[in-house]
Amino acid sequence: MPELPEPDVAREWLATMTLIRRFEERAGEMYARAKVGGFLHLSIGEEATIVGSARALRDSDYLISTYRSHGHALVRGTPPENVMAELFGRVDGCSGGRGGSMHMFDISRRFMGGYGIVGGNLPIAAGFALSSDLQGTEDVTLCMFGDGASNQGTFGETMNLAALWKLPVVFMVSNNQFGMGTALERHSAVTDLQRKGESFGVPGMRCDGMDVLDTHRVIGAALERAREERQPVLVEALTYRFRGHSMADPEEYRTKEQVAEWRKRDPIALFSERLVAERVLDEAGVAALDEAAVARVDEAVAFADASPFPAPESLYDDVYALGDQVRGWYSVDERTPNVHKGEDERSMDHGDVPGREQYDRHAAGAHESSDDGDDVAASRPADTAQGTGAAG
Amino acid sequence: MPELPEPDVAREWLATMTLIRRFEERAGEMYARAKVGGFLHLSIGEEATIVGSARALRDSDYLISTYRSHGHALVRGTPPENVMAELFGRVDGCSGGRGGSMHMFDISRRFMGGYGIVGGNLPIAAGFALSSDLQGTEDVTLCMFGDGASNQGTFGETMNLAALWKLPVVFMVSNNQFGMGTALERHSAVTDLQRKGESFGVPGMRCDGMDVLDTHRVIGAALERAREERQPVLVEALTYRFRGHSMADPEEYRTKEQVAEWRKRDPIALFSERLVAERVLDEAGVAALDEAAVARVDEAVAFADASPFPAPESLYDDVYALGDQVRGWYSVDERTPNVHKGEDERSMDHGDVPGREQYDRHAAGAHESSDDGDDVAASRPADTAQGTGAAG
Amino acid sequence: MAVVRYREALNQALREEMERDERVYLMGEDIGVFNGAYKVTAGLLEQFGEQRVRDTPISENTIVGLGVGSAMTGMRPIVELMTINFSLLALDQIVNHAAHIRYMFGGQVKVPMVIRMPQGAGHQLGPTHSHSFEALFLHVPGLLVAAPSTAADAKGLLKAAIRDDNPVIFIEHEYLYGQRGDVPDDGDHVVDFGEAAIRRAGDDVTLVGISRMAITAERAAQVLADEHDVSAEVIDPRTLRPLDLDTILASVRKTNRCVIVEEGWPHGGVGANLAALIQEQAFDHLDAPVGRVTGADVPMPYSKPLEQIAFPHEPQVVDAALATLRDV
Amino acid sequence: MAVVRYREALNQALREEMERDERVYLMGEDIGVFNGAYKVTAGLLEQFGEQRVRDTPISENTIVGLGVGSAMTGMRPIVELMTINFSLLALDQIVNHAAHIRYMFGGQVKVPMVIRMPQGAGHQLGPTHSHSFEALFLHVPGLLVAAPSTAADAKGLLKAAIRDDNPVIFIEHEYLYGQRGDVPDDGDHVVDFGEAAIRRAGDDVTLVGISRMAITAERAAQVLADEHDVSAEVIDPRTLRPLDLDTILASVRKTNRCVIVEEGWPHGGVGANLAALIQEQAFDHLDAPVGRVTGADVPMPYSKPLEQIAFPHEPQVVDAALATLRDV
Ligand SMILES: Cc1ncc(C[n+]2csc(CCOP(=O)(O)OP(=O)(O)O)c2C)c(N)n1
Ligand SMILES: Cc1ncc(C[n+]2csc(CCOP(=O)(O)OP(=O)(O)O)c2C)c(N)n1
Ligand SMILES: [Mg+2]
Ligand SMILES: [Mg+2]
Repeated sequence: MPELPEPDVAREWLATMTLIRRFEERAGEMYARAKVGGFLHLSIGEEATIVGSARALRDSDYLISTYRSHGHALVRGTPPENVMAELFGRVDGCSGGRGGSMHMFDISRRFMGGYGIVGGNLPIAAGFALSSDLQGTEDVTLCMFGDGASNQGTFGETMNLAALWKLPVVFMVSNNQFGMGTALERHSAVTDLQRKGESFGVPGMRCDGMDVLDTHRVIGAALERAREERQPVLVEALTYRFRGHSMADPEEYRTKEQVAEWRKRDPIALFSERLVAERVLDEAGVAALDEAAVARVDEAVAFADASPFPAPESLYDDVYALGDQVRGWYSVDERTPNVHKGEDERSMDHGDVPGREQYDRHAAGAHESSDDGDDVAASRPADTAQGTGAAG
Repeated sequence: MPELPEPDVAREWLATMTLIRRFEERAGEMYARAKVGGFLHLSIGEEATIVGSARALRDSDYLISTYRSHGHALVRGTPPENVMAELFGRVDGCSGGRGGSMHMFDISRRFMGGYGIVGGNLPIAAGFALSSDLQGTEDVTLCMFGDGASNQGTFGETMNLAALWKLPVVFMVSNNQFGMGTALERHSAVTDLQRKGESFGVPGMRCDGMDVLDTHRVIGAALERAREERQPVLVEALTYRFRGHSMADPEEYRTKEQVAEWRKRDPIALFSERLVAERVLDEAGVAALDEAAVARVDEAVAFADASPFPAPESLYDDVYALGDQVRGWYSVDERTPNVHKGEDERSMDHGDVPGREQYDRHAAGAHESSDDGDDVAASRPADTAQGTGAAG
Repeated sequence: MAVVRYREALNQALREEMERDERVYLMGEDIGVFNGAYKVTAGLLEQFGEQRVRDTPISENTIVGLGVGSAMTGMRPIVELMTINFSLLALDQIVNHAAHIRYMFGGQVKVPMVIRMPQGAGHQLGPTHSHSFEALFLHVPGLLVAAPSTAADAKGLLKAAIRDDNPVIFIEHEYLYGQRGDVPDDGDHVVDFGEAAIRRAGDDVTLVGISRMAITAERAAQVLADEHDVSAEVIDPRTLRPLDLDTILASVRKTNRCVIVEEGWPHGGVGANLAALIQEQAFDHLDAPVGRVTGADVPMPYSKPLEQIAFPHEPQVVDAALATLRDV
Repeated sequence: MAVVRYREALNQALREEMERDERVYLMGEDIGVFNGAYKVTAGLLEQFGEQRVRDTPISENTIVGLGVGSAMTGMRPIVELMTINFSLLALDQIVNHAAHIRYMFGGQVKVPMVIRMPQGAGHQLGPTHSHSFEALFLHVPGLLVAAPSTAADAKGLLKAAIRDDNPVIFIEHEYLYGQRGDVPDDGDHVVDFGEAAIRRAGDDVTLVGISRMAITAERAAQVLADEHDVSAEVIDPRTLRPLDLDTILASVRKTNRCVIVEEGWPHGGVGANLAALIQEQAFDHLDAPVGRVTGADVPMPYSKPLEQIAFPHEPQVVDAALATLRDV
């Protein structure tokens, strides 16, 4: 059994895991209330993989994740307010409301993003590591991905390149034993995932992803190897997601018993029991941490709700970095057709926004059963039961 | 040292290796004389990998290769006439002149093609094996690829799927130690290529790719496992190409000494020496085989040269399989723009071919220094020295 | 006739064709045990078993390639890509292999396969998950491309696609899955490719709507009639390869005005292709430039009101139609 | 001014920009030891060493992704894809990542990278190796797209691309590599994106040539002048994103006729996009439909004479130009 860190540190880990849990629960509620759209993938059950690994990083190290990344933003210090605002699609969201749940980002904390394409983040992670190398820094990149992603072509390609070029990167596969509804042994011929980099020269390690201490220890060792020896490492964290893949998941592919069994190893419960047992905290202390987390999430919701939607005038902002070759978006696309004709956009500043009516209607949250009103309903989990939902 | 097969069989193997060698040499000459266009990748030095493996196949097994596949067509029995005609771009080519050197095909002999995209043939090979499985046959697929291709995303994806679904397929990596000008250890972190499938549940074997007997033995065993146990296998054949990657390759990436060293292990010389030593053939017999090969290649050249170019009217043939949804190519593309307007094509039968003049000029082999005449020069190897060539 | 959802119509087509032809089988991510991300394949694993309803790993390029290989050797695979967004990963197998193999091997083989996938914006899925890629696929010779907008067409075109000997890109729409429509009961309800549907007859302007936008165009036509006394003819091409240009041209020769409505990006979109063809073939009949209403030239933003102004709705179509009348 | 080949002009641009900015580095298959499949990177490994001139494994999607990641973190990668044909394998990283990352992360990062690759037919490389994909890339917001046809533009546009902060798709042409042209000696010879070049002035018809077809259009213009007494204005847009539509429109408003020449497939091609824009913006100035001369709607056949009739040459351009005059 790995030793506890300093009491302050241990408490902070528990607090952060708890914050992530409470945040995710609330995000799910907000989704059910249609405050949040799109797909929503929660990390409930996987908090130890997030906190244990990220707390082994230096501030200047890069962390990159997948579409299941609210926790990764939070663990790096992105305020819950901005993460929740992103889910609400508001201008104060950590991606300006542009990315949503799957595409969180916070450059100021080197949280290098959530990515919606399974396996798409692996080459990018190697690219960060290559930058560190070329720039002569000691920074390491920690790249999260799922068991399902290990079947994607980018996996083999990236392992090979990272090993060949000795890039300072740790690949961490959160093996929650399912890629959506497909169980590990039904999607991967080799289920001992730590071995999946060996053929490409990337050695493997494994940690107990339900144990924040073990995760921290193993990832710490892997980061050390990557930093000192320039040896990329693949770490498998065995874990389990307590909730569905996304909100629209009837979970017919696994038994209630299996879920219940794993819930017994709830990483937050396990860690707080240990802290209580070793007297780092008492029961009241645990409860206080939890209350603080809930309060923080309350604030986040209030903040998000008060944050405005991005202005319609901002639709074309940041498609391009402006400079010598692109001086305004309309210099790229001067005469796009009707709805989005350059001339119109240029007059957007004067309030003449094409589709202003739609914008206002949706900004006001009015979802009549019109053409686009339907959309909201169609992606609601409740609808899944009627066979009209979607999961991604 | 593996035992020799029956004398007849041994002689046929030598004869086929020799035929491939002579064919390739002549193809190179024809390329230099601009009878052959495009890229030309020769297998000289790799004949044992071709004959040793293919002779372990049943007739109903599928063989699939890469852009370096003249030998694979020949070993399966495609007449050299049709392979050469393909290189000449003639109507009697085994792909009707449509594919060229990189895209040979002969469905009647289950030679399932040359493929120009590195790694592109791996999933297709698994698809053949899946058909065998679904159709309940005993056929196995043998899939050739190069060391460089093992870094392509399709490699890992296909290994995993083949192992997961227990497909009857043998993957054979002809490790000629270079992907174009990049040496194995500069492109692959793991250079023990037989191990490269392990992470995906595909066991590896290795053979001496300069030894037709060893290749035959190992591939035979691998095919057996695939056929009987439905266990895909990865076989590494260590080999070497004596010539450049393609005709336009100054070979600056390796030393003359290294080439000379490997030439000492010429698979044809080694095998004929053995046959002579074991009295399966005498020197005169070897010479006779060689003469027969040369004569056969002469015939192939004469045949190819006499074969007409595909008629201009055939330009749109076989873009689609005609049937209920496509009744003629113009039913798909009724009014493509000017040069290739449906109306014009429909009148092609009446000799009114757009671009007939160009066609005739090129069919006649007249390459003035016009717009398109230049092209020929630009892809000639001779030009490479002047820095205008291309290699692919 | 029965009223069924678009999703169920597709499910019926799959089921019926699998019953009809043993060579037909399905592959895709989460199509079996999970019943499909959008439930189009619901119940098929149960009926046809694991051999014919195959859950795959997340390996888009390779599962398409497996389909190509098995189509070349006597099977008739239907590959589901969970959404069209992931087809970018499979584009090499689609273009260089599925589309070109028959031609490049001199007609010795055919590649009878269907690649099904939904597309579209409106569900707040953000930049990586909201693409519309009709334009990308219609570009490629060797492919057939369908984009049904009604339940009846979804079923009839999918059956035609499965029975055809060419690789077919079958583009469904996430929004349409839940929409209901009349579908003929006939087990041989097949809708031929290359036959546009006239959704509404009219005299003043031709509206061509692609995929979901055929519905938007129809609603816009209603507004044009109700509020502007304009009679719009609405055409749904249904397939983009082959394209029934004749029906569109006949309409334009009557109305002398045309607006194309699509969800995808404007530059090099379906509308650009159609506009180019229409002005080529009916130049003298046009009283105004062919108009286009398209998605905005931006990656699709997540935020709901922003997303809603980034793809077309009725008001923009109405405006564009009226503009062709003003331009006279 | 010095006369250099297109290939050397590119080489100079790479060399000069690498000398100018330490953050610029190259990655690609066989660009180092082998000096590049088309020798564009010749000598650069020697001068800049293995860190900045990186031979990669054959992993197109991943090397583009590495470029994206390192561009996000302060470097300025130039990725060579050996040919555009292989870009299909990298399309996910190009579209969903390089092009969209800035927008989807709310402008917090930029992705300053160049993806260079040659395209084109004419060398008998057959169906998988002869693509022209300008149309595919110009479709995508977030990308810039250049397709230079002269040595001077090759150098000037590549320098602009390297200095720019956006992901740039830089399309070279296999045929053009060997062509010579005058190139300014100026180390700051930069050609701005979004400025078309008028290659030849004329009054009767506007010819727009894309990539190599700009050369073909110029030759056709000569034939039109010599043999048909027709004065053609020839425009090379040079970049397709941003597009200098103004220059094209000004010309069309003068000549009242236009023909677009491209090597790629007709449906959904560059010509379709331009034709749609031109008829939208200059409808009243057109005396004939905007004409297009394109590659044939087939995978590119290997056989030389067949290949030669499958992409445009001067006679077809001349015919198309004359047709716009006849149509009056
Ligand atoms: C390329 C691609 N294919 C498919 C999807 C749809 N999809 C989203 S998540 C997912 C499952 C991924 O499983 P895993 O990698 O194990 O991560 P987990 O969701 O379990 O965290 C799939 C198939 C996608 N987003 N991208
Ligand atoms: C996807 C793709 N990338 C790049 C190329 C260009 N190319 C052709 S052959 C080759 C080297 C392949 O090496 P290897 O797999 O070892 O096979 P070998 O040529 O040695 O037989 C390359 C890079 C290609 N044809 N396809
Ligand atoms: Mg998982
Ligand atoms: Mg090799």
